[in-house]
Amino acid sequence: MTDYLWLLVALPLAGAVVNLFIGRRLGEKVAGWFGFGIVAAAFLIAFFAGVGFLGGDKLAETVLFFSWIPSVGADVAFLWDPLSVLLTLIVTGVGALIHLYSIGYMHGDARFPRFFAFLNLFIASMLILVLASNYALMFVGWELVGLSSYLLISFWFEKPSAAAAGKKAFIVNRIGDWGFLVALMIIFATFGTFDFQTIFAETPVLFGVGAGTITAITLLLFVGAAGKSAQIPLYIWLPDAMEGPTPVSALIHAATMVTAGVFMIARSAVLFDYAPTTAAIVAVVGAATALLAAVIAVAQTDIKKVLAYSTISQLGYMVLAVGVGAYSAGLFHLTTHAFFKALLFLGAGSVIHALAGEQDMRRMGGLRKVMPVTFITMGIAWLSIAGIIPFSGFWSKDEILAATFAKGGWWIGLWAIGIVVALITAFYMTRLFVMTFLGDSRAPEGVHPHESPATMTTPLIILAVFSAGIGGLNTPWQLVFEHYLEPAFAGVMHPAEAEFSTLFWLGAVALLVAVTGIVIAWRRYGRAELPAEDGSFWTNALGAFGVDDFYGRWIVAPGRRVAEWWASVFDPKVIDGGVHGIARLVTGSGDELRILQSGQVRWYASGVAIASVVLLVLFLILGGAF
Amino acid sequence: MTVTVTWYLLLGAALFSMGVAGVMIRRNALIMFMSIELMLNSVNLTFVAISKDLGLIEGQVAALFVMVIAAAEVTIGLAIIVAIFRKKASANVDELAELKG
Amino acid sequence: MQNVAFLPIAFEVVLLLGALIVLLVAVVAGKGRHIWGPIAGVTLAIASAIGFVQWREVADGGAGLFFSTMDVQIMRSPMVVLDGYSAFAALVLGLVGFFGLLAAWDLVVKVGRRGPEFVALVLLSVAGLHMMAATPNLVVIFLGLETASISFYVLAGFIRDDEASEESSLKYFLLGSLASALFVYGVALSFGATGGLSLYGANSIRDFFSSAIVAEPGILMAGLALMLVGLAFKVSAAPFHQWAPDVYQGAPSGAVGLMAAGVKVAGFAALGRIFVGGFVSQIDAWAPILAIIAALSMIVGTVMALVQTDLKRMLAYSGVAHAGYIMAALVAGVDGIPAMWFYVSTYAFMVIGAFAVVSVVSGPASSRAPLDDYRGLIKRAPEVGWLMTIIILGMSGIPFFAGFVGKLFSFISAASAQGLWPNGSNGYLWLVVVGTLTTVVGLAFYLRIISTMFSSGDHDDEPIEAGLPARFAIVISATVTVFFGIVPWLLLDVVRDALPL
Amino acid sequence: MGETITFIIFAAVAIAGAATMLMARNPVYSAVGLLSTMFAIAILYILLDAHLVAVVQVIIYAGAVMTLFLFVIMLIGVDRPGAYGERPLSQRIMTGVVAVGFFAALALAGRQAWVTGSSAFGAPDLNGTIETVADELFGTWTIVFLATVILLTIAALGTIALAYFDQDAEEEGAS
Amino acid sequence: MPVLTILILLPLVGALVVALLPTRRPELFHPVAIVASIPPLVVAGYLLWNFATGTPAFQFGEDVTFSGALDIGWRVAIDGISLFLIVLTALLFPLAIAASRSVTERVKTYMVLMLILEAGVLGVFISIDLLLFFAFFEIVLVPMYLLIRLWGSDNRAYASLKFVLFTAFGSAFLLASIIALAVITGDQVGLFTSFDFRNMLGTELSTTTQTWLFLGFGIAFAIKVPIFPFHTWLADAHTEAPTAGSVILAGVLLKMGTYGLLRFNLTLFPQASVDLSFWVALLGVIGIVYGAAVAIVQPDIKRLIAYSSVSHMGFIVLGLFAFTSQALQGSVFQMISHGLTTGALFLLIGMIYDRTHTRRIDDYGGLAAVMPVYAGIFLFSAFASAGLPGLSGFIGEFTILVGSYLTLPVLTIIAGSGVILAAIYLLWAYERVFTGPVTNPKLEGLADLGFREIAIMVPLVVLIVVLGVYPKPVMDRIEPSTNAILDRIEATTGFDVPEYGRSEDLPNLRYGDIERVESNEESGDHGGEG
Repeated sequence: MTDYLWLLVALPLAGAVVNLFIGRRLGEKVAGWFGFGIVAAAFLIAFFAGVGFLGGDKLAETVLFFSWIPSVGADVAFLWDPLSVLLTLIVTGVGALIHLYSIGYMHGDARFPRFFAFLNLFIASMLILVLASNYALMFVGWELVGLSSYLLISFWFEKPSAAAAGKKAFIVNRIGDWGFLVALMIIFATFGTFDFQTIFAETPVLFGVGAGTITAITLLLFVGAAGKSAQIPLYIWLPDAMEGPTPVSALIHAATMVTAGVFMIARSAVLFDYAPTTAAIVAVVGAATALLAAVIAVAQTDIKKVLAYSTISQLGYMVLAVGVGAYSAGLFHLTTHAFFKALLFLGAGSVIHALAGEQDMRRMGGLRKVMPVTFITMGIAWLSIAGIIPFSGFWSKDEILAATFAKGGWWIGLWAIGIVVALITAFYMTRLFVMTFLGDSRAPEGVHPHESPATMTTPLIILAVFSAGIGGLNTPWQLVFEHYLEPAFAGVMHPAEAEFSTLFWLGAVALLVAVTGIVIAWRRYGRAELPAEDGSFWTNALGAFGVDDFYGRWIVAPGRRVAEWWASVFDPKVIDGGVHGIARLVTGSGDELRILQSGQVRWYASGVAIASVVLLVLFLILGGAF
Repeated sequence: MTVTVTWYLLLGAALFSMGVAGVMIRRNALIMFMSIELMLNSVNLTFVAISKDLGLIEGQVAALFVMVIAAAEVTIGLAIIVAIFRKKASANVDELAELKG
Repeated sequence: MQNVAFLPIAFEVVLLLGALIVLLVAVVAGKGRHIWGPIAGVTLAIASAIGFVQWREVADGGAGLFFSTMDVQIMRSPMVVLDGYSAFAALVLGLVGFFGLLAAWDLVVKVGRRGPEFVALVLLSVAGLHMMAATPNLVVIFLGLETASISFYVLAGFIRDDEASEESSLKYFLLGSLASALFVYGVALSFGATGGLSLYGANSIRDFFSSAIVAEPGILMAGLALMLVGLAFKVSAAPFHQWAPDVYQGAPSGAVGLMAAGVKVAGFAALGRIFVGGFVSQIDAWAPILAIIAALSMIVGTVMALVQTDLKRMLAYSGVAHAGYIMAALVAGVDGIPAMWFYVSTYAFMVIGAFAVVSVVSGPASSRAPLDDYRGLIKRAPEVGWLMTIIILGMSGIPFFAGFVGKLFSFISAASAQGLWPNGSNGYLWLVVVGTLTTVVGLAFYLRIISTMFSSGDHDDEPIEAGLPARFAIVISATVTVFFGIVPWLLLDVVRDALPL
Repeated sequence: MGETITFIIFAAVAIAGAATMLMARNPVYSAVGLLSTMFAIAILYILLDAHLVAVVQVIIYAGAVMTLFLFVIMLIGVDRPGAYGERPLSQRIMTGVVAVGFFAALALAGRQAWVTGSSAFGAPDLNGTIETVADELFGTWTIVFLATVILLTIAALGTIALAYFDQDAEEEGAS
Repeated sequence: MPVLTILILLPLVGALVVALLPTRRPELFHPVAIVASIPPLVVAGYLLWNFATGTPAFQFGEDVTFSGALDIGWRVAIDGISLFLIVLTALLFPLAIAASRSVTERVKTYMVLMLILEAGVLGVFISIDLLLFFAFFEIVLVPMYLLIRLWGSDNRAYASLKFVLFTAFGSAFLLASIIALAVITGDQVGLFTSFDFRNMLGTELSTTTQTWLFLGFGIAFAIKVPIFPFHTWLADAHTEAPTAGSVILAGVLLKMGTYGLLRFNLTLFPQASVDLSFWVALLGVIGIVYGAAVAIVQPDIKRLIAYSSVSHMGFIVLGLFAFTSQALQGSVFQMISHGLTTGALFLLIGMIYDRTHTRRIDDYGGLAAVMPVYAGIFLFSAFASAGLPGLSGFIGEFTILVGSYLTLPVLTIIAGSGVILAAIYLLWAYERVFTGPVTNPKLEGLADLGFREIAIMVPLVVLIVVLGVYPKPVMDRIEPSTNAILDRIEATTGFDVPEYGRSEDLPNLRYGDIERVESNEESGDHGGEG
């Protein structure tokens, strides 16, 4: 089956090309369904090629296509192992659903085919990222997803804000990529190759735990991860990215791309194992991000912004997990999150669609009657993310917290943060849910909400099913998921295991916290008129604590000033100034000499005479007459 | 003390230098020209003195040739000066300085 | 035997006869009709042919010293030398005269009844120029120098109703005579020091150096210094250059090309003959000074040309710079002679062409050629404009044009010369660097000329008609520039044999 | 001894004449000064046994050249006040310095020669009589002698070209 | 068959043909010129096809010595480094000429100059005689000067002169150094001088001499590249030059500098190169950051791209002086890639300039809505230039960075930041020009790219993708040559080159050896080609 793996990338790429060039002629229908079909096909291929791993009897294999940059030993090759299979399935699966959804959502858009072209391009890039068998190729995917996210965020480029958001996303990602790039340099300088398996095999041979080189590599890798997965301090691009069409937010900025960082850390698990310092930093950053984002999310009024910050916060969880060393837990949360967050976004999209583009929750409400499907599916997602048993979110989040707690020592502090975040999450998600669906409609006049078409609701339903049920894959009773992933983490030391009783009351605490959050929020927003949300906390949180302005004032502006000075002073005044100075010197001396050229014969004669005397003297000196 | 060639050479040198000075200091084209003639004379003196010293007749022949050349120079020179005088009614070279720079 | 004895002086004889015939014909047939023009042309052609014959003769081993008579008793010192050096000089000077006359033809027509004098003067001056290269005797070199100079004084002042012309004539005359006097005084002193007037032959300067060690270098050095002054003046090398711009500007444009080219060729021929041919044993004394003069000329010439607004002055100053480049070749002694010949011969053609263009555009008798007159030349006279572009590129030392090759060879000579100063090890590399740098600065004004010709001016719609002779001269000049730029070794293989005896 | 005295006298005369030429405000005086210098030099030639040269010197220079000069001076006119005004002091000083420097350089150049120079005029006693010179001139130097033809032709032509005015030449020149 | 001679001759013949066209048929000039620029491309293809992989030896060599004593000759040959630069040149010129539709006055002159320029540039890349190299290196100035001076925009007089004087100033030292080296070499091989590259490789030089000569060569190439403090001519020249001029300048002429550094400085003066490598690389890195930073704030789109060239060339310089196999290959590859991407960008700018006659970024906005195809290609080129993986720009920069880190870690890490800056200036420029609402009424109703213009862009786009996805064939041909240079450096100096990725040792040839020399002894008949 792996012989056909190249199709995984080739198909979406082909879809992108076709839609880009002849999509207009194909027409909306064909283009849309074509785009969807392609991804669905990819999903099936991946499924059949990867199904063997479920039994655990299939071994990871590397599929080499061709040698890419020989001098650095970078090949175009896929590593086909449980980890890549999992991600491939998520990407293609969720991707396919979102393609389907987009057919309805983007209906009537002027550049409909181009949208699907970009979506396909993204799928291809993402698959390159997850399937790569070496860091170089991974970096390719890494950047290409950045490209497609740029294209999709600024899809409605007529909106300056959209264009700016896309640019911001790409540039901030590039900052992270720089870290990744430097990490690659060190990796090559250390191992002389980029191939995962070689590197992971040699690490234990060459280094002991805590080796400086590895720490450096992992830290830089994490800079990259922080960029992609929107961690402190590079998370600022994600909220703006909501300028893109909602399906994009769902697919790229919730389900798949943003989790690339987590995936990459998981991929490099061996390295991170040998760099406990980095791991700790990763965990701390993750926790901090989760907390900060959650707090900010509380005050947001734009439905998509809330989801954006909640995404950041959830990513924080995942990063915390991988930092702790609970890779499978992190990936599990990644999986569940992919479903319920995609669902949330699509639901939100459906709502926005219904309200003709209205995104402010304060003008929503009472939608449960008019759009039941959306209401129910989103309800499931809400409970899931809030961490209510038995929905998937509960299991994955709980596992992370448990792993953190189990590490003991100061890690307990991180666990506490996690719990707090859980509380806040429950709170703001409830806030969102209540404000949107319950109460009476606050919709502006003339807007008549309606349920979305089948192309949009179908994905909602499917995702809802998964969000509800998938948690069962990895309960403390049977860790199907973890066992499935085991071969991918061969040679990685297992995270500390807490015994069952601990797990139990940990889970209980988490559940309790979640419920508390829900109750508080419900009591606060469950009434007819909304509570006034002014006061320094609300405004600051709404403004994301002015982090953007901070960057603007202390990083961007000074940089601009330096560049301006170089461009307007150093180049023309200093360098060219010097050059012109020389030129003036030459011509100036010419003008001086002109004065000697007075036209006076006697003067010339004197010149000749004087020169002759000088020559006489010179000759006498050189001739040894003196 | 007997007169050695040295004396003649020194005299020649002196006259030549005075010629140089004349060219440098006089403003009248004619007198500048005279100074040049003076220089040529001192050259001849030098030639002859040396030919006497070394017993080589060539020196004197050379002197003769220099005279011939000087003569030719004079005719042309005076012709030029006269021609210019026709226009400017002056042999003052300082007034001939429109070509410069 | 007889013809061999005649051949060495044939060049001068033919030119003298030619001049006399011209005058005769002018008297007989009347000055109005220009039939004497072709006569002069033929004469010069024959002269160059003689140069060629001499070259072959030398190639067949006919080189040698020649005396006034075959009478053995009085064969004291040789008066004529026939060697590759003189033969090549004859060839070049003949051609220079020929094309110089072509370039000057418009002027000849303009001066009307005084045309015959002009032509005759040209012929005789060429003879004088060649004397400087074809004799071993210092006095005769002086004679030739004066012969040429005097006729050039006249040519410079040929336009009598133009005060500028008169002025340049007088300046040229006074300063030139001064330089001549200095030169001949140098001759006298070196005669005193070495007891020889002849460079080669019996009891010559060469013998003196080969036999005796110089007991009293002082007088010798003074002699060398003064001779150098005289010749440096003639080739307008700094700091003896100041006459050149004024004279070239004042003199009628038609004649300047000939004057500039001829005097450079002969001047350097004499310089090479005396210093390399005769006083080569003193090279340690004169080479460094030659280098200094060369460097000065390059710098002064370039910098001054940069600030000129008049094309004639610009070219004059560039001539100063070129004098420097050529002189750089001579610091290498005899190794530099081929480079000198290559440079000076190609430069002669370039300068003739350039001034031919000047006389076409600004008028043959003009004494001024403001650069603005050349705006839009490429439109007004495309052919002339493009040829001028080629010539200018040649002068500026752009590769694949003769000027570059000339510079290259002379730089190579300078670099390979064993200089004693500033330090012995690396030749005159400092001179080479000065040369290359001034070449770059020079680009600034050469390109200014070109871009002026290309940029559009006020009179673009008025085409300029170039007379046939002038155009021919320009074409030849450009052709030489390109041809020897692309296949330099054709000329290089020749000049390699054009060494002094 | 007498020779020495003669030399000194006429050397002095020559210098004085040159000085006159240099200083005199009136070009006529300058001409006369130069004339006397030339006579003095002629005498010195005789002291040097260069009789022919001496004669030629008198004939050509004193006879022809200086006459020409005087003629031209007269033609141009002597008295044009201001035309020969004094040079500013600075220039005179500069000139003096240069001239003296020139002389000094030459004197130094010849230093050894001046001192070690042969006590009296050296070996073969040379007599610049007509025949000796003629021998040389028409023997060794014949060609050169002939070559002067070119020079003289040029001189003639040049004078014509420059000074010979006729009506239509004027017109053409003016055209 | 003297292929390379033919390669040089073809454009000249073409120029002649164009020059001889009747003046009263102006409509012919442009098409004929385009046609005339195709044959060199064909020959280049022939070279590419018949180039023997896996050997560092020079190929297609010709050796005709003109003057024995001076040892000057028509010595041409190519190795893996020059091969692709030739192909690049032969490719860019037809495109540049085809893009010159907007030239309306003195068309004939323009086309003739372009073709002469092509011959000159090709000559630079094939010469292995130092004098020949210098001649070509210098002659290129003339047509370029005239192109800028006559067909440039407002400030052309200043820009063109600045261009010439800057470059020629460098060449002054280059010529002096070449002569000095030739004299020294001549002494050692018993000739008067020798300009033969192969002889020069064998010359024994003291370290001081090496250093001086290195600087002499170096400054010429540094100005051409341009390396940091010498870069100011570039902005003006690029900005004022006509479209084709900018394309050729950025695409090919700058490469003459890096090519010279690689071909001559590294091989002739290995010791000096090693001693000075850090400082040169430092200047390169300064150039990367400085150029990028200045590009960010340029109000003029052409200036912006010009400064981006400074930045990109900085990468090449860094790679050259890191002395690792990867970095060297990367540098050579980056030369080609930069030629393609920047060429594409300048072509595109030219196309829009023909429509709007403004280069000010502020005059634009929302163009993507008006000219979608144009916007797409522009964005593509921009990302290619920003080194997006999968496109050619990435391969070069990536290999350079990875390779340079082995020997110059700190500098390389700083250089990496250039990646960020590139994204900033390109995307910001794109944002301001193409996105947002259409503000400037002049932009409404602009025609999108026509068939001709798209046809011009397609080859570049395709090549950028192909080289980005499958660079191996190119790398395989570059590697032997670059490794041979490294081996030489290793052998002549104590420097030890990191072995990573160095392929198995190559056929044992002294660097500079020529395989398949087609030498014919009768002198002169080849001279005409110069």
